Amino acid sequence: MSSILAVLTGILLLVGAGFALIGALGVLRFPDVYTRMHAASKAGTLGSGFCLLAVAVNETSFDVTTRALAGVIFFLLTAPVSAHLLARAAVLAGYVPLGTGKNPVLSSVQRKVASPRSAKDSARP
Amino acid sequence: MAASSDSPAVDLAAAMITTPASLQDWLVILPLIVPLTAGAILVMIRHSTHWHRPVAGLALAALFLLDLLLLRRVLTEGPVVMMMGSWLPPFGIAFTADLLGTTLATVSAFVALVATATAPPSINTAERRYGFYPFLMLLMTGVTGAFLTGDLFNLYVWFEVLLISSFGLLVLGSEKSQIDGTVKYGLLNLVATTLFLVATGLLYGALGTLNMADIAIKARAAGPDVPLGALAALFMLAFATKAAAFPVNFWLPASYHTPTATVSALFAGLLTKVGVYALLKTLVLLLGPSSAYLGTLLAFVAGATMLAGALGALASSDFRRMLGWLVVSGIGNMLVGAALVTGGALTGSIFYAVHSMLVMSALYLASGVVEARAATADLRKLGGFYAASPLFSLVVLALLFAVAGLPPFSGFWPKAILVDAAFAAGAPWLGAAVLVSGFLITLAVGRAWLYIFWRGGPEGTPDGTVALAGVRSFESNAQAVALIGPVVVLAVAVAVIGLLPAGLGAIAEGAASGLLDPAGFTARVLGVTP
Amino acid sequence: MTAADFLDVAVELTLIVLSLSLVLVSVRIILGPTLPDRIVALDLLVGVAVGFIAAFGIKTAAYQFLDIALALGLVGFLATVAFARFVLSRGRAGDAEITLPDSDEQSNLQGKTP
Amino acid sequence: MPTPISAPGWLLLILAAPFLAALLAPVLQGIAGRVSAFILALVPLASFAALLTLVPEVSAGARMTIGLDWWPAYGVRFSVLVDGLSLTFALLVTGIGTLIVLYSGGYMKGHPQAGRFMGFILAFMGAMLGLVLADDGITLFVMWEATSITSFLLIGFDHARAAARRAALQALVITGAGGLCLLAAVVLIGQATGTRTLSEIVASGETIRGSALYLPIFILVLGAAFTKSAQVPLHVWLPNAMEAPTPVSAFLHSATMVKAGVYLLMRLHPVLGGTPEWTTVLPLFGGATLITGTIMAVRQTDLKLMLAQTTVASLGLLVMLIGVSTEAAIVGAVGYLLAHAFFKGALFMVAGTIDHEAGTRDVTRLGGLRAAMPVTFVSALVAAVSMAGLPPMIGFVAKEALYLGFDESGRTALVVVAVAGNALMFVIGFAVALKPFLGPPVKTPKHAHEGPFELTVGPAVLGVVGLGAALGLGGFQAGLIAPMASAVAGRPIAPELHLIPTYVSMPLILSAVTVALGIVGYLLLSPARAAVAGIQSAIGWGPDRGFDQVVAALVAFAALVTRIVQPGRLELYMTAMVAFIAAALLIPLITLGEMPSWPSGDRPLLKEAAVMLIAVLGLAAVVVARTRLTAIVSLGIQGFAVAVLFVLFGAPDLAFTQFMVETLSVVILALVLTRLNLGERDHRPRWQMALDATVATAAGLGFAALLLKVTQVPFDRTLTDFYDAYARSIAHGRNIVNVIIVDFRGLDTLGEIAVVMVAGLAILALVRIKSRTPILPTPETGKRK
Amino acid sequence: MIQYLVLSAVLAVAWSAVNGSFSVVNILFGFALGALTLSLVRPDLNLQGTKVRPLRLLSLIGLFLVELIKSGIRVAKILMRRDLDLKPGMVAYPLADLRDFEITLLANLITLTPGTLSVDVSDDRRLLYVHCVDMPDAQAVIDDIRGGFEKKILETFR
Amino acid sequence: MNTIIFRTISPLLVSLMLLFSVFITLRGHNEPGGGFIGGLIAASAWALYGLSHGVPTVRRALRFHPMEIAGFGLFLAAATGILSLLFARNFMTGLWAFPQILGVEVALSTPMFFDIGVYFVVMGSMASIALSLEEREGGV
Amino acid sequence: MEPWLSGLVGLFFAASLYMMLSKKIIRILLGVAMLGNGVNLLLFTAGRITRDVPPIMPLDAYAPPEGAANALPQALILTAIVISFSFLAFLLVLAFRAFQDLGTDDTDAMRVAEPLADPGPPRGY
Ligand code: NA
Ligand code: NA
Repeated sequence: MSSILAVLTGILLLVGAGFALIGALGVLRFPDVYTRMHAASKAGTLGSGFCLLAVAVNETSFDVTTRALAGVIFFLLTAPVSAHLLARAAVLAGYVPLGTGKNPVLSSVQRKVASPRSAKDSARP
Repeated sequence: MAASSDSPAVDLAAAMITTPASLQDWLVILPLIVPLTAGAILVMIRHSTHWHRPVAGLALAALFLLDLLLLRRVLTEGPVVMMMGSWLPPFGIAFTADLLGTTLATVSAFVALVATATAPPSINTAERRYGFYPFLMLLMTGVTGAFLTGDLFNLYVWFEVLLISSFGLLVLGSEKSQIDGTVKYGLLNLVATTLFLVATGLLYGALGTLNMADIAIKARAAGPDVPLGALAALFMLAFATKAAAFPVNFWLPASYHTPTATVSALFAGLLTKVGVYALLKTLVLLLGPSSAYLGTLLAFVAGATMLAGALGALASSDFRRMLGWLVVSGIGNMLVGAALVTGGALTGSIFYAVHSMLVMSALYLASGVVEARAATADLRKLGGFYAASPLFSLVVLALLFAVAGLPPFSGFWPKAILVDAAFAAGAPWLGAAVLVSGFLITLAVGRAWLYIFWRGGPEGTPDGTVALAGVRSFESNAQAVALIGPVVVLAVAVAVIGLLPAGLGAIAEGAASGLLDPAGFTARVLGVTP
Repeated sequence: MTAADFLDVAVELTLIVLSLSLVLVSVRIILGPTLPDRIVALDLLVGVAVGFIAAFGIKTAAYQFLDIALALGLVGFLATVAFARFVLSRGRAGDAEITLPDSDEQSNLQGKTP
Repeated sequence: MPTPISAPGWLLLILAAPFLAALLAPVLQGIAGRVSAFILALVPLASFAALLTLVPEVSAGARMTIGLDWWPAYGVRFSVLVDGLSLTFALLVTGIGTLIVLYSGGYMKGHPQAGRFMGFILAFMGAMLGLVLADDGITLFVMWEATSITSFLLIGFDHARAAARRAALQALVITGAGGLCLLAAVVLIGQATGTRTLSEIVASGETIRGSALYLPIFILVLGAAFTKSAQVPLHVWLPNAMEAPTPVSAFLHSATMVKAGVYLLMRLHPVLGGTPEWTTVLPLFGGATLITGTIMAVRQTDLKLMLAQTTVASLGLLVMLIGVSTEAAIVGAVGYLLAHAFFKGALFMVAGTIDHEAGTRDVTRLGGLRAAMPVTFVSALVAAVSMAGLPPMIGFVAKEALYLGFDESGRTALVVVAVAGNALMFVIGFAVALKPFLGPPVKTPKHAHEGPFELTVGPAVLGVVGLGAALGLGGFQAGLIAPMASAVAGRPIAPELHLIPTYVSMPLILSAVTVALGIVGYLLLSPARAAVAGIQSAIGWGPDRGFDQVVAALVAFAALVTRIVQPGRLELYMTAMVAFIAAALLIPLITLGEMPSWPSGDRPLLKEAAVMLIAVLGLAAVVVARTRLTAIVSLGIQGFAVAVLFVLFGAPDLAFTQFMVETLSVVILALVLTRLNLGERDHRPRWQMALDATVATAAGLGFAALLLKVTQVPFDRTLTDFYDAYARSIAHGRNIVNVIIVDFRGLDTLGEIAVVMVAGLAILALVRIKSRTPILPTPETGKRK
Repeated sequence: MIQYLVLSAVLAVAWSAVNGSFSVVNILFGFALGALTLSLVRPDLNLQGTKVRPLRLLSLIGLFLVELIKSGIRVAKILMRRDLDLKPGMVAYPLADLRDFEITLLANLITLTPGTLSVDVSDDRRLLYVHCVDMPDAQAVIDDIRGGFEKKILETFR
Repeated sequence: MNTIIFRTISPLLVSLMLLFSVFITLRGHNEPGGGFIGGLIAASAWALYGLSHGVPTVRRALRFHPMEIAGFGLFLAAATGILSLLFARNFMTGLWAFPQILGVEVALSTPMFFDIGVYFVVMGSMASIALSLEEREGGV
Repeated sequence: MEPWLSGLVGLFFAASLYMMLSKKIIRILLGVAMLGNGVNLLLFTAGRITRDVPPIMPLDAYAPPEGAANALPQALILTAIVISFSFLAFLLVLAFRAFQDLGTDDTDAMRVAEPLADPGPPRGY
């Protein structure tokens, strides 16, 4: 049993490391900030998630397992939020995604910029 | 939460002090607790600004009283020690009230009490709400902690407490010049405390201890492979900067004139002296033999500081900025003790430190009076104060002469002792520097007093006439008392010390011998002699 | 090769790969070229660091490090959120010459700082 | 020299009395008005009377001391010494002081600050009395400086006038500098002789003269004496001090303060005098001062200035005499000092009375006052006769004595100078005493009357004293001159002075020459004045202007130095600071042989190397970032690397904290920096980059070397072992780091959270408190179209 | 109120999970703490009328995990290409009538699955702007979402 | 940053972070963590809340001004030290009690309350800093 | 390991001090932040380095595991981190405020407290 778990742990770790490397390569190789965001938000989450899963699997003590799983969930909760906010901010700030220069979708998002500030965005709900 | 009651049996006495502690023993730590707790309470009730003054005043009065009681005890019994958390030395943090620290703490408390006892009218509600009194309390916490702790890293912590509190006080009001001054003050002081921290960490790495008494012993027993010389140099640079010694005094003339007079008065009284104290403590008491090679350099620094300060004062076009330079010049006198490391020199330096705390605070407060009535500190725009308030003018003159070292005010005793000590130690040029800086300061303060007080009015007032238009009268008698009262009280102290120096002299001498001979200190803290 | 050996090798390999990833991500932070590029890379740095800590925990059997990973999972994204806000309030100031808009239509957006 | 006996205790009271009276004076003036002067005059009068009772004993050769411990551990006593020298001076101070207090009462009548003035005068008197009576060197210094301070207040009394302020400051600066010389001298004498007590110093024989410290002590004593006693070229403050109200001039600048320097020379003559240095330097400066003073006196038309310049001259004469150092010269000096006090005090008061009553002191605008002011005229005449050295006044006796002194010394040059100087003093004396009174009446600004009693009593009494001293020379000689001369000489002297010369001696011939020259001079006064004025304006420079130039140069120098050491630029401050750090690290390491040995030991594992590489990359990223914005974002790399390093080396708490702090730092940075213009490229000139890099690298090297050295020292684990042992067993915690933080070293944490709280509060203040100036537009919006 | 208690219970579970102890005391303490922390933010919890079908939730999670790994591999594949010839683009995904909570969940799931990234939601909550890393065909992306996550979400929470 | 996504998820995250901060604080004596880190996490939670819902909302949720909370924390920390005076021990001597609550032994100690004081100080100060800056900058 | 870390510490100090020599206050503050990290590493190294094992006792032990790291420097660094972070935060806000009030982040242009055009003291009396 423990040796199966050990092997599983090792595999999970390697998968996680692989995803992390993919994310790193993606961030390095992708052509613009939005495509890099894809690599970061996904591969980062997967990489750290699998490593945490490896911890959960490897450890026989209950508290560590539950905590590691909690960690995975924490990542899943937060990662998309930051990705979304950053992407949105970049679009609104005027960073034009590659290949979408004349894209009507983009301009409809960006139109918000042209509108008065208070309507566009306010931290005060 | 996983802690449990079922611990293995241990011999408590091997780790902890098991004898009960009386209130008398708490006297060492109470001066720290009182302002700290008061500061915390003030922050808790930060919106009830009307409570701030009474609470702070009460705390300062209590602090002064406690310091006095502690001083009495130290005078009769020698250093008083309390181990924090009851852990045995050198494992726990030792609070060690020796004569030097206790004296300076007491004078600090006195200065703070006097400077802020009457409501500083410059402190408005907004500044109270944003922390004048909490900053003050924490400043006093830092000062007291620095003077009383017997642990090097703990000293660093209190340094930071007083530094951040001083930042707070410095920016209250948020005038442009304050912001500018704080930038320079903040960064340069940060570098200095960082150096202090680095030196402390390295000293720990070399000797394996942080307790000052333990360091004093281990440093004297250390082999030649321990780089104590370089560490001493690092400590010297750190504390010389904190003390605003030339040529690392930049921050002081850049900032001390910017906040309200009350704050400047507190700074002038307290901050640089903590640096001098730490310098004396580390270089003389802790690292004594290892730092001896720095003596000549320190002597040059001391002399240069006196002269640079005096020249700066002479070159100042602004009363407040001149006072900053006078503080610097005084630091030079306080460094003579660290440079010469003789009983006489240390006595003179310690005496000078007390004198400087009183007189510089008084002068900054006086500058506040001038500014309150003339709305400027520009020597060109001032005038007519002697005609308007002769007694106040004479008090200020006495204070200025005290700075210059003219008798019969407090400043001449330490100068005389320092000159004596310098000649005796074969450094006549250092004695000459004391005298020459005294001469230059006489010229500088004489000129300033001429402009501000004797001259009939601002520059351009026709000769022989008095134009009182530039000197507003006080808004009320209460304001007059609030502004002038503290100046007078401090001036009285200055005069009393000048006329009756023996008491302070004996204390300074005792403190000096305590620095020179660590045996008594280490014996009291650790029960061992080096 | 026992399972334990495999795990040891896997852990070491993981740590090396993750170290390499950290270096690569750092390179992107340095290269930029735009502010969001750097922020994205920083965000990923946190993720990879968490993986690193988890793998290290397995190696040393010291799970004290796990809490750090948890905290980073929960709090680390805040840095990115703050930077996003920063981008939003600054516009493309500083990056304008790097990322010229594709069309004239958007030129009015250039350097528009709220 | 006899050992001192105990002096009566009331001497200390006498010293305190003037100061107490000074404090009371303003109050008393308010209550009693004009009468207050009479009441206050009782203080010096009583002192004078009391001191007189000591004369018999002292003239019999006794020396008395008494004192209080002041700072015993430092060997300071507040002590007095009564011998012939100090007693005579004390009598002068109190005696003339009595007259001056009275005179002041009349002179300042109706002045709104009359009480303050009386206070200053009395305080000055107290200081002067203390100066001459002090036995302890420090006490002497204190009193010496006290006279400087009180005279500063007196000279600048008429403070609204710039000339008065300048004169006061000048006097303060010059005499204050002298005071510092005195302090140094006292200290050095103390080190040479082992005592700072004057009575013991004076009895120390050849100790000082044989000491290596003689020359510095000699120079310092001269520095003190010459500034106070107005020797050329430090004399300028004295004529300028005539800005003070006349009672001040009469008191300070004739009888008392200016004599303090002479007193010091006389006091120390037994142990410093007689050396080649002494007999060369003193006559040289004294002679120059005598000639300068008299010539400058001729130049003046203001009565007070004429007198002031002759005072300078007289001081020069006294210094010459002391410099000659023979018994005869000392007797001459003592005699002349007393005579001068009487006639010069009287003449100053006369000048003041004329000014007060006629409204001017300009001798060219005065004349024919003898009818209106008969008492004053007679007093002036009597004083002038004494000043001119004519019988039957004490001035004559004194002049004979001093000519004898010069003649005996065999130094012809001194004789010539003395005669010339005395002749000119003859001229000035009569010019002051005769010109305003004789001739046809001249219209003066005020209609002249005889002055009130307070103004006339002083000159009259001094005239009578001058006459009485000459007529009763025997008693005067035995009571004052002999004991004083003995004290100055350091051995008993029995002078033989005569009012009526017993034979035609050299001094008598010199006197005749003096009188002849004087009469010629008096007749030629106006053309001579014009000539001196012409020469003076041709030279165009004098020490007085020199003073201004020195002050201006000092201020300019100070400004220059200050600009260099305090340029107001943070960048320069920082550069200096970092350079000092590098020096503080590297120099001791190198010079003290504390350099680390070449490192050996384990190499980092691959992952450790990778993390360290990331840290270095992160540092490089920040350093080379072209814009601040890039630098900010790159900052996180090295922070994370450090956190991971903490993970690798068993410090989870640190890593945890570091990660959290990095995150929150980013949040604060992002919130704070929104408005700053961060996109702009940073330019440092090449040379500056090189300089900055050099000092920074040097400092970095220093830190690395010192750290390495420290790690090569065997480590003492005592503390760590203790914490390891008791963290759980007593403090119930498994995480030792946390146990240290909350228990073993909890106090650190208490301070630390205090820092956190204050930082929060300070930041709140920074964000919230509005500056009174409007917020500036951001550069972005300002610059971009 | 029910939602509030349920959420508190979720937090209690989270508390117990991180503590590694599901003892009664610990769960109760966690529940109390959870309720307390929730009470602080309660006015902004927008959960009215939400109900959950647990089995559907499991199915949603399963779909998510599969999608996650699938698209992770897709990104890897893209990266393996030598020339990186990408056709990135943006689509405006027309949302069904979803509540805020559901929109958020959908957007986050889209973001977590590689290839797509939720950029913004239109103010009228009708459009979800999605950035695609490689989008030869916009309609395919829309269909994908409509038939996948959105459907599952509707099933789970309605 | 007024987006539906952010606004919806943020309160949940805030609760979770606060919960987690308490966890980290309480276990600090035995595992990595403690009042400082816990306080930082809590402050992050409030900062997050401020970013998503605006500062006034946070101030309402906090009820007290964060600096007042910080002041309370410092007071609490100092008070735990002063408590030893009542037991005639030196300042800051650790005092321990192990009461049974629902059959479970709970360790109560002055160091624990000291750490809680640290938690409040750090949370209060850092939250105050973040909120005042967010407020100053206005909403974006 | 210590020599390597000493070198790294040296680099940290050199880089941060170089930054602090800039005229731009933001770069100075970045230097301050890095300096704090350098100092922490220095304290850490000075207290000697051990790999992997934290100074935390296992549940069943009353002493830390063999080869555990030295706890004291960690505690000191923790205090130092907190303090330096507080100062950094203050200085950052100060920089912000300085920029607002003084209109610059160039320290050379901050000449309010020590004005460039100081006329010097009055002449005359
Ligand atoms: Na993230
Ligand atoms: Na830091």
